[in-house]
Amino acid sequence: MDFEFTPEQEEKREDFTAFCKEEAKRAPEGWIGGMAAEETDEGWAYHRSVVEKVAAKGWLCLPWPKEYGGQGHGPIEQLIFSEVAAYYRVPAIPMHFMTVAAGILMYGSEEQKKEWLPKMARAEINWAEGLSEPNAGSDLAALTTTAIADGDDYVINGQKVWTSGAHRADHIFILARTDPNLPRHKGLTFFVNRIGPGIEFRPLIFMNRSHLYNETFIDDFRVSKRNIIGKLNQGWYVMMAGRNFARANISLAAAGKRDLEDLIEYCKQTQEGGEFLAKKPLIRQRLADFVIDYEAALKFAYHVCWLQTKGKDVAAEAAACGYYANELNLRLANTAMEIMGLYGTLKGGSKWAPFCGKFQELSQWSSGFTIAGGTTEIRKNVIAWTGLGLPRD
Amino acid sequence: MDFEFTPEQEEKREDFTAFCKEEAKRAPEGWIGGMAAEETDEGWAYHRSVVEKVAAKGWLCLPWPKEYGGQGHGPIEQLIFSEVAAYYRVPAIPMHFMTVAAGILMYGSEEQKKEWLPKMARAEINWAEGLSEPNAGSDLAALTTTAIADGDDYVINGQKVWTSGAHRADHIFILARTDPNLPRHKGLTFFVNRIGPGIEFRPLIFMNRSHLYNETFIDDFRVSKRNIIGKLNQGWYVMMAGRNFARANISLAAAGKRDLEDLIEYCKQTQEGGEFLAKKPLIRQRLADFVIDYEAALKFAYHVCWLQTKGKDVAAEAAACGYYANELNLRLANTAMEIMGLYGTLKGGSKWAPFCGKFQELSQWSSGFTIAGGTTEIRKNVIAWTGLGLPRD
Amino acid sequence: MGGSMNLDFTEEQEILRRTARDFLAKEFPKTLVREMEEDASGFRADIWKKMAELGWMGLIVPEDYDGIGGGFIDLLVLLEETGRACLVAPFFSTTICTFPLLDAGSEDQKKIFLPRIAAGEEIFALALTEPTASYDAAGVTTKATGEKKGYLINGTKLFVHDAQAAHHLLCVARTNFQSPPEEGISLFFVDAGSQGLKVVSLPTIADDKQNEVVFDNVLVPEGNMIGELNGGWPVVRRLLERASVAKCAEMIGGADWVVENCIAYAKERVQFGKPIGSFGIIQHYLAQMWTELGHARWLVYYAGWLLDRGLPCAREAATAKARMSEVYRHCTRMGVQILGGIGTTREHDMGLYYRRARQALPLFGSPDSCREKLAHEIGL
Amino acid sequence: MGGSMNLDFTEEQEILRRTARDFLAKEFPKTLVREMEEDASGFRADIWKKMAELGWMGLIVPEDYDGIGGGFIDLLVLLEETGRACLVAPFFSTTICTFPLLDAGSEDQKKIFLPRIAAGEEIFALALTEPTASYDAAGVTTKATGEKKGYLINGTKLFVHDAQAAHHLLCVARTNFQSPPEEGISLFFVDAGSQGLKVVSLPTIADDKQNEVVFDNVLVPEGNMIGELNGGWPVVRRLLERASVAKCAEMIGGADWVVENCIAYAKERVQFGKPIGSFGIIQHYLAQMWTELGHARWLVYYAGWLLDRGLPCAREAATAKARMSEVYRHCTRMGVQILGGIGTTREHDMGLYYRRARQALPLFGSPDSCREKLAHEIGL
Repeated sequence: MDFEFTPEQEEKREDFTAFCKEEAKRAPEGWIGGMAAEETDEGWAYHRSVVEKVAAKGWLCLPWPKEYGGQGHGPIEQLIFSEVAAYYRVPAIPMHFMTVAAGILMYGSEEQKKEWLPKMARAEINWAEGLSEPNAGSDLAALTTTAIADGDDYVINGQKVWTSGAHRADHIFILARTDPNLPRHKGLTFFVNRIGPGIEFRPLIFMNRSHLYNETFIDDFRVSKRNIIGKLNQGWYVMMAGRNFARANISLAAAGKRDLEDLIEYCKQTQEGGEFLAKKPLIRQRLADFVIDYEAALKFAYHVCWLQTKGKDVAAEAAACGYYANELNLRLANTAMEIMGLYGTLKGGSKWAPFCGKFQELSQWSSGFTIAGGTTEIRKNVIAWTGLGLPRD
Repeated sequence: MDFEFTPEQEEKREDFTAFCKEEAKRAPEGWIGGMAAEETDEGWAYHRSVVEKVAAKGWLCLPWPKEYGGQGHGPIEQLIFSEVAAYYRVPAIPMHFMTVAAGILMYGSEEQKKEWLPKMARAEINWAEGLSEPNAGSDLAALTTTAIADGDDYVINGQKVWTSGAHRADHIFILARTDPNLPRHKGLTFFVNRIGPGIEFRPLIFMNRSHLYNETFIDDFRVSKRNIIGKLNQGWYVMMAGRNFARANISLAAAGKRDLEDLIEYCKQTQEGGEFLAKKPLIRQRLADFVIDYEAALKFAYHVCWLQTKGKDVAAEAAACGYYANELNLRLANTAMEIMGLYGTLKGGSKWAPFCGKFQELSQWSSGFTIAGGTTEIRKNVIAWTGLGLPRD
Repeated sequence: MGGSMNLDFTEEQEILRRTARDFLAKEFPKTLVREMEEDASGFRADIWKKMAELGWMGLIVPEDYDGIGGGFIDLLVLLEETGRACLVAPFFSTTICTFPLLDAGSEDQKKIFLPRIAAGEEIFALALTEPTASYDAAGVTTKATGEKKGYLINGTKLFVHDAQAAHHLLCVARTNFQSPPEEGISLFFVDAGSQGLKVVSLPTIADDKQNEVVFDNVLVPEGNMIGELNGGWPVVRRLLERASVAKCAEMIGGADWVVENCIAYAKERVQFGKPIGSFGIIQHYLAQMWTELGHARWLVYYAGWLLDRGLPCAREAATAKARMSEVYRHCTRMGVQILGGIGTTREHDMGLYYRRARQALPLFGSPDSCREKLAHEIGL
Repeated sequence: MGGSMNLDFTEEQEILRRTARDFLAKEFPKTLVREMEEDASGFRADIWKKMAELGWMGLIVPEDYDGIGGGFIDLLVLLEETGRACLVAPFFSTTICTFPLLDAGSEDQKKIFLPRIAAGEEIFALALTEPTASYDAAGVTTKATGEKKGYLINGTKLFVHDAQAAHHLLCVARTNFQSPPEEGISLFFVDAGSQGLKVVSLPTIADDKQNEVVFDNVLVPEGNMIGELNGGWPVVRRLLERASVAKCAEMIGGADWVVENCIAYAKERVQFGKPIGSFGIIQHYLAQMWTELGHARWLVYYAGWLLDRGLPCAREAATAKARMSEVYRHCTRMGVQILGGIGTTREHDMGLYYRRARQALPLFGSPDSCREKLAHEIGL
């Protein structure tokens, strides 16, 4: 057992760190991390400018084969990059990038890989996600959006929801039902396409007034058969490949760790009743417990990644990684607000708001992150079924 | 809304308190409460001597009609007595007394009430419980012990488990299947009888070495038809009447409150690193939080009892009362051990063990009390189904 | 005297509740709540007038001063309903400022203000907290210095609810820096139009109209002092006890809404071919929320009853506020979780409660500070 | 030098694990665990001998002293297995007392003791804690005073594991009361048969053979000092770091058993016509236990790796002990709950783990004290 990285990995980490530290300086005022990228024009411009630099350095696709624009590194290098970028809150990886890339890498045809991956590696695509529907959330396989063959195309009709970032996107991936007679998971197909006529978005405003999510109305949207990833009716597995990858995301814990460090700094510098918060035993205990939690979350993410390098199926581990970090971040945000007391509820825009109101924003965002992309409950189910072999009922 | 008791109730509370304070002085060394009554001869003798005095005062059956040996008081008076006795850890109420009494009062014939209740009021009966079976725990309705009519009797065969206190008991109540063709809950009958030939007990030793529970082997045990409480095949409802009553038991919270007060006293008198534990902010917070919890549990128990005085169905409230207090007591025991550090794990028998090792015993007992008589999970189900009207599946 | 235990609300209280619920459902729907969240004034004159007509602002004002003469439990009932409705109005602020007038106001002050409050013609805001962000006497550093013409007040108040809408501020100021803080504080009502007074709004998670209020040589006549010189803190302490229990009542109302709506949603929302309320996990979440709220509720009612009777309540108010704050926070967190995505949006009402629960937690005493107070009260 | 990340155990470690698991399954079944819980000696000579033959006591002893020369991770692997098996033996005690000998023992001492330890001929017990019940230097008040013939030790040690079986006690004593405690402590090995030494057993929740050890003018020769006069505390501190991480490994082994057996039980036990493992509640309980244990485990391995490399580990040892203690406690609590009644009895093995988890929690640092240490280490 060896926790030390290779000299090459350490070198890469230093490169990533130097880059991200520099880019972080350019962040708009009150920047709280990637979830703010889509919200404002300023945030979006920042995101795009960072992503273009990252793409130019080849860091978007470190572990891809070189023929598709990748660098031929291992998953560990990719993880280090995700960790560093998230820690510095640099919006370095486009939304849904990992999900789509994993689907194409695992299920795409050679032709599709050559068509899509280099463009993605160059950060030329901004994806919107067309998975959930009003009546297919946790139960995604209940989706009713249909795709019907018509010549060389499929014609898609239906409604999607939680289409995050759609208002900034130029492409969309859609999971649609291509065979209503097959069992629920088996009749779905995974489409990718440029957004065009037949797709309309309506903003779905988050509780903190942010615009990240949308509803998507799909009306006779035509997609060429060439743009089916994987086989017809194999869409569920293409989607799961991406989701499992996304679930192991170390960025949750890395971003939270940085937020914790901000809170620690606040406690060191803030007095209450003549005593620094950091000297109060109760607060010391709480902060130390979070330090432990983030240490555990990061170590566990490396463990998951290590298993991936060995080709192990990590569906359960990835689910554990994801729900643990999401629940942790939510707890951190709520505890930070509590420690900050009356100041903790102030929003940005006031000089009195610590960290421009970051923690109260996080307490709202995080309440969504324990839901989005697989609720805590669904992830625990995945662990129970896939990891522990418990019966599905 | 008025939280004040009537002058009569206050007077009764003073009587109960004076009595219990006095009786508490006679407790054997290291006495930790009612669960220890059956374990040793000394504990059993103490229990019996208290119970006889309580019976003589008429306090076992305060709310029963006078014709059956009761006092014609309300449920509030009964609750006050339970609270005071539990708080002083006086084993004043025989095990299963409330359960059987509730079943007989609600479902017994006039003849049965006259036969059984006065004897119970005089504390002449020590009950053993014949409900759970090895394959019918949380799913009690799965029980397979059979009772088959034979002349004026039923002949009972099967195996029971968790027969608490059986080795001190002279009577037993048994839920047995009298009609295997009816739906599961509907084919059960509730029998009461003196323990006799055909009943054998085997000790089932608790993890802390205590002998409270037993296995019971029933082999052609004959019970007269006269000893069926309620109608044939109505046993489930007779049993539930008792269980619901038992679930509202305030003694859980009252006993725990007293344990908390012991812990508080310990923290006031014990130094660690030159500082009294009670002055440490972390410990102050924990103790205060428990004070809040016990205050809430006691107030809620009175609320449940108040609803009962109005004739409301309190199945959900009683379940909430029970699981809340049981979980609370378990947390208290574990926290107390933690606060006591290395001393917390010492068992009685050493001069170094605080409170004769009470809290580590409680941490073991309490792990059983979140299971016995309805697990926390089953109680939450009852709340969901009965109280919130959620579908049973 | 001896009581007669009764854990029901009175018939009159039930009527008050029903009336309030109907009124708010009709006059203050959630669409209006959203509108008022964006509205800087935090105040709708027409609705305020109707609330006055219903007797709400006069609820705790004695009949001699044109009020209803209700008790504290009556107030709790009403606040449960305003909490359930997410009412945006300076009602809470005005009500808690009424207590010091009742407790310590001169007959003249009462005669001037109480009828006007009851009539909805006077809005009050409590200017107590400061950048020290504490509810202790030591946290008050704003000073009022005696001059010929009255008192000159200087200092900065922070987290002042409804100052933007108030006719008068109830300002808590230090009048003696030599004595311990508890013995050197006085109360003043300050005309909101006074020279030197500056009000700057503070955006918050709950959009609940907090403000920074700067007193820059604000002159107030001597007659504006409420109660005795340097005798203000005991009055504030009693105000805070009542405010914290009153805030709990708002939280009960909000939490009731959350639990009820989650149950309803769990019965309707179908996933995996069944209502999600048939899944054990959702059942246990809801059973726990219901149980925790059911327990916390009685801590609040008990504290309210003590206040109603004028009995000491420091311990019980701290107990109620510590627990109810955490239960409300947890209920809303689980509420969002049970609803899933839709609960995180501005299109659903759940977020209103989620945000308010987080706002209510530190107000009038955080759980930590309440537990510490309780620890002190029980002699730890 | 540069590493090469690898989160697997080595082939040799996997063999060590399998061998240990097989050996313990065969030689130390749970029936024997129960027997040994009632046995005052805490010690079975025949099994101890076989353990020595397997090289366990010599695992961390260098080859020059007839040991195996294994590293700290090797030890963790073995302790996971002893923890899983609930081994009752003075193995942990002897092993942690081996560290000071390695760190600070003279060549003579090493030559005498290490081969005997490796051969299973020497049982050691750590006499560190006292009625002060703390792991700080200030908690050590037992004094050793220099005399002509050696040192006279006086004081009471408490919570001393395995003193009843030990040939020697490793006694931590104050040799200078003028200096700060960290600079006035020395280590002695004390013959268990010494005059003036009294050992009284302390019954515990885990039946883990703790003792009160009274030193009443116990004379030890000067040559029995390990390391420098007054230089003992840094040695003890390093011992404690390793002991706390080692204790975590035992807990991992126990928790693994609990999770595995609960999963197996959940698949077999039928209630309401289905295996209870098909109910969402049970699934979520188990998923959470598995996740928490999975996370805590890596804190322990990381700390173990630092110790293996001889790197500073104060922060990481505290991190691991704080978290693993709580995870084990929670796992065993849920383990009993999932099993229901049978899990609370002496007939089922779950209770063995439930009791051990509660015993392990305060040993070598409670979660609170570990978090406080961590807070200190990160500059709070």
